This record gives sequence, structure tokens and C-alpha cells, in this order.
Amino acid sequence: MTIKEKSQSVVDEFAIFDDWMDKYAYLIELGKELPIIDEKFKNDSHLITGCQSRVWLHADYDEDNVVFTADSDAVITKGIISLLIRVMSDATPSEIFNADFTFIDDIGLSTHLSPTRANGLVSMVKQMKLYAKALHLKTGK
Amino acid sequence: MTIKEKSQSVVDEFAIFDDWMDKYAYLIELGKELPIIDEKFKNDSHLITGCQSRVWLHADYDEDNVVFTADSDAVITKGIISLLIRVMSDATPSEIFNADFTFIDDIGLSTHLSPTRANGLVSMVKQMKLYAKALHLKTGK
Amino acid sequence: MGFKINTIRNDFPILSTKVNGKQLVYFDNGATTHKPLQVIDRVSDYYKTENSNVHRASYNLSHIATDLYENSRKFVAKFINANSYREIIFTKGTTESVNLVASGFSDLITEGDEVIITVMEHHSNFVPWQQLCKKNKATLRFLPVLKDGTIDLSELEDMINFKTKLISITHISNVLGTINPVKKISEIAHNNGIPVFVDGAQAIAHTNVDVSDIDCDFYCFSGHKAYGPMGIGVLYGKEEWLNKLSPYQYGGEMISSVNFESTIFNELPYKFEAGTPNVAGALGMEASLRYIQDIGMDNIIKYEDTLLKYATKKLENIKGLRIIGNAKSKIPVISINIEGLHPFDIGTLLDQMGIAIRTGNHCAQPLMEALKLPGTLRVSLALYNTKDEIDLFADALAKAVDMLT
Amino acid sequence: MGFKINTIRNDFPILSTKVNGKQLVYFDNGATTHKPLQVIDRVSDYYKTENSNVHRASYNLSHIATDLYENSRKFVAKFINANSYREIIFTKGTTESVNLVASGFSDLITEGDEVIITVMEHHSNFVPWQQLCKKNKATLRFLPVLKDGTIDLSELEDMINFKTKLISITHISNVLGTINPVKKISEIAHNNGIPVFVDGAQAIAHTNVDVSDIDCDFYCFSGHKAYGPMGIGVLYGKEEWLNKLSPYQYGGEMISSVNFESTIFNELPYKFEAGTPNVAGALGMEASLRYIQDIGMDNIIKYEDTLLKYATKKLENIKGLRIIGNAKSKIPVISINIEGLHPFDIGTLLDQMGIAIRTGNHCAQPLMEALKLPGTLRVSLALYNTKDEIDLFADALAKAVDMLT
Ligand SMILES: Cc1ncc(COP(=O)(O)O)c(C=O)c1O
Ligand SMILES: Cc1ncc(COP(=O)(O)O)c(C=O)c1O
Repeated sequence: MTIKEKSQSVVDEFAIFDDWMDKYAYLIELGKELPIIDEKFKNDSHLITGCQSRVWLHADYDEDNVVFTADSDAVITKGIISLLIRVMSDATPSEIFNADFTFIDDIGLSTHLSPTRANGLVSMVKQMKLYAKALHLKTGK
Repeated sequence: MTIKEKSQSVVDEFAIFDDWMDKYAYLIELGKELPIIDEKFKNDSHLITGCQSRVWLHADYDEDNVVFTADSDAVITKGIISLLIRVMSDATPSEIFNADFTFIDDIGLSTHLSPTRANGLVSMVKQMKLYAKALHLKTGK
Repeated sequence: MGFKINTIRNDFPILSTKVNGKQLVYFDNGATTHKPLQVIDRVSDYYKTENSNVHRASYNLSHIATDLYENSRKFVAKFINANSYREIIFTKGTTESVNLVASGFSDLITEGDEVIITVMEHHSNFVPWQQLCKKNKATLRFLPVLKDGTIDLSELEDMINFKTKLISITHISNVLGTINPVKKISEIAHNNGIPVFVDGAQAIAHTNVDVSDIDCDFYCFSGHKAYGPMGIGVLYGKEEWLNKLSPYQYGGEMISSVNFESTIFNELPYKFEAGTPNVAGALGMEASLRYIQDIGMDNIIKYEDTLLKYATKKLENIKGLRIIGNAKSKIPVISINIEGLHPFDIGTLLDQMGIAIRTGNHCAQPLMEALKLPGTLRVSLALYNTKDEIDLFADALAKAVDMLT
Repeated sequence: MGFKINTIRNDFPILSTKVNGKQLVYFDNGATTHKPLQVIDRVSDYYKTENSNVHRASYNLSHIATDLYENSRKFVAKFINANSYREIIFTKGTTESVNLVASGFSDLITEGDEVIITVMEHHSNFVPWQQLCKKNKATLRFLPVLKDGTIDLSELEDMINFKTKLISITHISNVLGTINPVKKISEIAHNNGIPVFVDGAQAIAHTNVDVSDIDCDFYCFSGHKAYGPMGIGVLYGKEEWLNKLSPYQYGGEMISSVNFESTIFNELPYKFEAGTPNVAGALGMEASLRYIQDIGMDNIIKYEDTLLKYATKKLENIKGLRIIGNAKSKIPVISINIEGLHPFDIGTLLDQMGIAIRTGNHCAQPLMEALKLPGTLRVSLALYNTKDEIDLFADALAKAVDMLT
């Protein structure tokens, strides 16, 4: 699946909720489910700055694709992270750094991703793209 | 005449004018008439700071009384100075530094004397009182 | 005029705003307060009928604007019981006021000197001193905060020594709500010949501020945290101290005369007001302080204290909830920690329910570090808040906790 | 929308004010301009419906305020054709902008270095550099002004040497009206590896400002001189230059993280914005620039130039009158000297006739010294002034001259 297709599947998934409580309950559930990063990467060098909640992000390279793992100390942040990872992970570097993130808008969580937000998800997306760019330059993919 | 009486006579004098043009024409006339300071005092040490127009002020002590002479490069300022001198000069130091200057209000020129004005008349009144105070301390009068 | 909460609420147009379809419940007054019509209209009216630059012109409109501006200064002087209008400098806010004084002290603090602040300072009353000390090779020392959110005066006396050049302390903590004993601190400091700077950002809207009684050497606050406009604030300083400090910015009214080689600076307070001042801001702030005065600070204190007690009691029912800061003397600022839950998660859900509340470190990272907390959920109330709103909040909080556990 | 003077005048409520019983004729736009309803209402509406602190909170109202504030920044960036919103710092005005950069250059200018400014600078773009040079034992050099009120570029080239560290120049003189060739100056400076600071206080409301075209390294202006609110202004800086400068004030959003020992500063533009920003001011300024944009700067220039020509012609009829500043390229700022008469006397009488005009040195004492004048009478026009007003003024001036001679 392309990033675009994966985004669409997330949007579809959220379309069934018609009030904010269900949406957030689902996000919280997603957030709780996932131990999404290896403990050894939960250190300062993986910490993303500018967040109200702390976010750790790690990127691995698996043949052609980037594989992201991440965690946060806030569960809603973690829920959104798990969506971001579902969409962004297992894609080629160039696919990642060319992707847009309007799907977050489309599921009605856009207040989390406006560039002026202090919650760090913007920084996280930025960091994901930086990783992808670095890998692209290194591997040409 | 006391300062109070002299003030009143100035106010009475101005009472006959009922429009601003006559009032200012009279002020200008007063301003033009008077060479009110000895040229040798028109130097920086007699200059009053904080004025839009330049004002020089000199104080002499004649027996019991202070005698002021002053000048300005602006003729309206000079006119007002001549009123101030008429009222303030030839009075004892303590009379001067206890005087108020509401007569300027009463003749309708108060915009010239508000403490926030930059035209230097406030500074001039302040300086007159300072001279008087210094003389008072020196002579006890 | 007494305290009529409905009349008061009607003065604040924004309180009838809807958030996510729900009535706005605004509990972030520590960050900024809303503005009554009296303030909003004062600013508009100025621009509609009195607008002009001040001080330098010889025409009527400028005289009017100058008088208005200087009367605002006199009003502020009276409101905080300063000795003279010369002690009131208009700044853009608390942060600028602190930076102005820190810059002035740059000449007075040298290698080996010490500056004392507390662990509970807002970054604005911390980083300027930290950077000053760093630049001048002085030491910044921190008075610790006790468990209940207060400071220990005997500890302060121990910290003071002959190298201490300044004590700077917040009048009221923006995280804990603690009202610090600034009068006592000034006394201790002055017994040791040390000047005191007080950050009144959180105090001006919530308690009586009397700088002559406190006897501090500097005091400052922001208009926007006391129902006034943004972009305006005050620095109070004793004349003898303000005279000791060099000007901060250069240009405009702060210049008395200048030639190619050198500049003579104006006298107080103008010496510290460079550039065209924010006249509309000063008039708006005067209107806000008059608004407070008309209601009466004692009435405000009494009402806000009722709210504080009511909210504190309500919150105690929530499982795992702990209030950070339990000083006897405090304003209605309630920092909350709920075991196992991240403040950001709670804040996000509360926002969905129309409740505007602050989460995070509240620009007081050193305090968070000392408390070993990632942040708190902070309720900060103002004179227009109500018990009903507190009920709504408590219910919403219970719901959020429920969703998260 | 074209240029409809009556519609425009109706936008400015203050223009229907009476002074001493007469219709106000406001010719002191160089000091500050009046505000259209579009600006006044923008500020009010913000306080009535959108007021909040920005950047740090996780609730909706704060998100809205943050977006509005950041959109104002983006709007300003586009208005002056900057490359990025990161190059736009909100300050309280021109004076603060100059002081911020002068403070930053304090690290970059050392003993023996030179800074070049012109004789026609406003104190705000003069004294900060004078004081910096004094402190750092550098030399401030003055590019002279020619008889017609222009500067000589070849003379500038002669002044530049390997010690020159900065050239700072006003885009437009507030006394002479001269539009300086700032693009050409930037080119000369850059050929010598020298950065250029441009004071745009008098330019922003009267000419097209394109910082990319000028290619200056810094540019600044005040909102209040361009139909915007007081207490807000802009500093533009190229990113590479802003990155080189240390922060100016500490506290609030300019801090990224902090602990007891040290502080990490935020990135551009926040690094230079300490304390709660003047959000209402930024939105009001955006509204004022939109107002200018909607009328169209080219229309404004054309209209104002008509006024300039008309007034210049009218004034030539008055005996003994001399216009100081006759550059070909100038805005409608007309400095007047009348032989044998003091500007203060004339200004006082004009005020009685309802005409608001500036007299004095216009915060440009070095220029007055160079021109050997005690001051001038300055007419500075704006887009809402009319030929009728110029007629009233010319008549009043003739009457004043008559009274004084
Ligand atoms: C050329 C110039 N520079 C700087 C300034 C200072 O602007 P402000 O007082 O808004 O800081 C002015 C305003 O008088 C000016 O005309
Ligand atoms: C205690 C304290 N000091 C200083 C400040 C800074 O005030 P401002 O941002 O208005 O400059 C604040 C505001 O958050 C505060 O609460």
C-alpha cells in the first residue's frame, strides 16, 4: 500500500465515529495497545524537542523501506503516533519525504498538527522526514 | 503688589480680549517689545533645557527681592516670559517658590504650561523657583 | 459597587463564546485574562477621537494624548501606591520589565557576586538573571520551595552573604498560587543592604499591591494579566534605584539632547521609555485597573477565595488527584497531578468539552524539575469565573479521567 | 478598489473631530497616523471573541489565537516580500527593532571597527549605534547630506573601508522626505561584504517595500506610522543574520528548554520574541497593511504625490519661505523654514486654527545641526489628506506669518 492508500484507510476507519468521545476513546485504545519502541531507544538522543508530551522516535532501514518506532509518555500522543507510524512506516525514503499529512486533518485531529502547536507532533513529522531524507541521500532510494 | 495681585492684573488685562487672535497678537507684541536679558547672559549656562524654543533665564538679587531677566528665540515664548517676569520678578524668594501659576490657566494659555509640555515654560517656572529657593536658603528671606 | 457576578460576566463579551459547540469555560487566567468592554472601548475610543503621538508636539490633539498618557501613569502610581509618577515606567510587559532591570544591573554585578531567586520563578524572572550571571561571572542561587509550595525565610537569611547583590522573587507563583511574603523579604534584604525585585505578574489582578508597604525596590506586572490590553506593562522602581541604572533602549523621548559625539538622556521616567509609547495600551490598562478598583480588590479577593475553596473541595473527590501547592496564603491557582495520567492527555480531552485549561510546565521548568513532575494541569481562576463553571469542570475532569483509565 | 478619497476619509473616525471649534487638519502623519475602523474593529473583535495567550496551550481558543498571530506574521512576510515567516520578528516598534539589532551587533563589533550612518537619521537609528560604538570603542561615521537633501553614493564608497562593519540608513527621511537609494546602497555594501540595516519607519505607509529587491539584511518599521495600532512593529532580518545575533530579551516563548544551569533558546522567529506577545497589535497591524493593500500602494503613491506637488506649489507663494529637502524622489513630507520666524511660534498659531503640524527638530538633532536650523515646521501628509486641507493650511500659514511680522 502507498502512503496515500494507507492514509485513506485510516480516514475510513475514523469515519465510523460520529462523536469526539468515540474518536478519542479509539485513539486512547491505540495508544495503550502499543509498546512501539525498543526501551533502549527511549533516551535523550531520540527525544523530539518542542513537545508538551515527550516523544521518542527511532528509524531503522529495512531493505528498501524505513521502519519507524516511537513512543510517548502521553497516551493520546501515542495514539496519534501509532497512526503516523501505520501510514509512514514501511515506505521508501523518497515516498516519506514527499508525503503530505492531510489525513490528520481529514480525521478531525488537525488541531494537533498545525505548525504552531507545541505538542510535538509537528516536530515528529518533521523528524520523520529528516530521517527519510538522510536515508534517501545515503541510499538513493 | 503681591504675586497674587500681579497675577490678577495680568488676568484682568487679558479679559478684554475675546478671541484667540487678539490674545496672541498682544502676546506677540509683548514678546517683541522686550529685550529682557543682558546679552552676556545669553549663554549655555543660562539656557533652560527641554524647550522647543530656546529660553535663557538669569536671576539677580536686589536687596530683598529677586529680579529675573530672560529671553527666548521664539516671540510667543518671549511674550509669555514677559508675563511671568512681570508676575514673578521683584518678589521675595519665599514668595516666589510658594507661588502657583494658575493665572496662566486663567488667561487661557494653559496648554503652554502643562507639566508634560516640551516648550520649556514649565522648565522655566521650575528654574525660577529653584533660583528663589537657593536665594532663600542663602539669605533666609 | 459590590460584587455582582452576572453584571461582571456581562462586561466580558468573550465569555459568551462557544467552543466546540459548548459554552466556553475559561480557566487559563494565569496565562492571560479576558477584557471587559470598559477596556476594549477605551482603546477604541482613543483611536477614534484622541489618537496622537505624545510629548513632542505643540498642537492640541497631541496635548490631549500626552495628558491622557501621563494621567494613566499617575493613576498607576496611585494604584500601587508609588511615591511619584517618576517611578512608573511603561514597558510592554513583565518580561520586558525584568530584562530592563537585569540589563541595568549588568553594570552593578561583577565576578563573584551573587543573585538570589527562588525555584518557583517563571522563566521571565529567571533566565534574564541566569544570563546576566553567566555574562558577568556571578552566581545565581536558588531559594528552594518547601513541600507545601512556600519558601523558608530562615533559609533565605542563610543564603544571604556579603556577595549578594540582588534578590528577585515572584509575588505570587503562577504554578502554585502561593503568595510570597514579599514585605518580610524586603525587610530581610534591606537589613543586609540588598535591593529586592518583585515580579507581580500574577499578583496585580488578585491581591492588593502596595509597593510602599512592601518596600521593594522594583515591582512589575503586565496589563494583559489584569483585564488590560496586550503589549503594555509596568516597571515600578524607587527613584534612587532607577537613577542608578543606565538607559535600556535608545531613541525618542528618552533623549534630552544629542549631537554627533554624545547624548544627554532625559530624566525619569522618560529615560526608560524609548520610541513612541503605546498610548492606547496605557489608557486601556488604566481602564482595567479602574475596573478592578470599582469592583474593589477586597471584594475580588473574597470572591476568588470562595472559588478557590469550592474548587479545592470538589477536586478532592477525584481519585488519584493531588493538588500541587497548598500554601495557606494563595490565590485561585490550582495545579493538579493525577496519578498515572499525563496532563497533556487530560487537557486535550477537557478542551473537547469546552474547558480551556493550561497543561505543561507553565514556563517554570526549574520548579517542575524540583517537583519531579513532567508538568501539571493548571486551573487559574479570575473574577468572572463561577461555581457553576467549576462544577462543569469537575464533571468533565471525572469524565476525562474515566476515559484515560 | 481604486482611490476614493471620501470613502477613505469616512474610514477614519478621528478626521471628523473638532479642534478649538474648527475641523481638525492633521498634518503630523510622520509622527503617527490615524487608524481606520478596519483596524480599530479588528483589535476590538479580537478581544471580544478570540482573545487568548498563544503558542503554549492545548485548548481551542489558544489554537485560534496562535493561528491568527502566526498568520499575521506570514502576511507581513508577504507584504514586504520576505523569504519566510522566520524572518519576521514582532517588536514594539522601530526603536525597539533598532535596539535589538544594535544589541546583537555588540558581539560582532570591536575596538577600531566602524559603523556608517547618515546625518539625516532619526535619533532612533542613531543613538543606539552611537552608544554601541562608544561601549565597544568603535567609530560611528556620518555620511553627509547634500544641499537638496540627498546623499552622495560616491562619498559612501569613499567612507567604506575594511573596518566598516555595518551601514545603517533610513529608507526615507522623516524631516526631508527624501527616499534614499537603499537598493543601490545594499549593492555597494555587499560588494564590500558589509551588512545593511534599513529604517523603514517613514517608508512602509508611503512606498512599496520589497526587502528581497532591496536586498538589505535588516529592515524595520512601526505599525502606528502605517495606520496600525501603537505598541507593535516589525524587524525583518535575513535568516543567516538573525541566526548570528544573540537573543535580546529572555523569557517566555523564546526559551526552548531551561534548567538551573543553562538555557536552550528557541528557533527563529521566536528566539527574539520574549514574553507574551502583543497579539491584538499584530492582528491590528495586519489589518492596516491589508487596508493599504486593498487601496493599492501604487494608487497611494500617485495620490500622495499629487498632494506633495500641490502643497509645494502653494507654499512657494509665501514670502521668505524655504522648503528644506528638494530631492526628486520624495514622499509628502515638507519641512519649512520661514526667514526670521521661529517654527514654534508658527506652530502655536496654526494650532489655534485647528492645524496639527510638527515643529522642532523632529528627533533629528544632528541633521538640524548640519542644516544650521533651530528646527523646522514639518507638514507630513497621508492618504486621507486633501487639497482642501492644504488650502486651509496655506491660508492659516499666511495669517500666522502676518501676525508674527
Ligand atoms: C525615520 C524614523 N525612524 C525611527 C522612528 C521611531 O519610530 P518609533 O517611535 O515608532 O519607534 C521614527 C519615528 O518618528 C522615524 O521617523
Ligand atoms: C509569575 C510570572 N512572571 C512573569 C510572567 C511573564 O509575563 P509576560 O509574558 O506578560 O511578560 C508571567 C506570565 O506568564 C508570570 O506568571
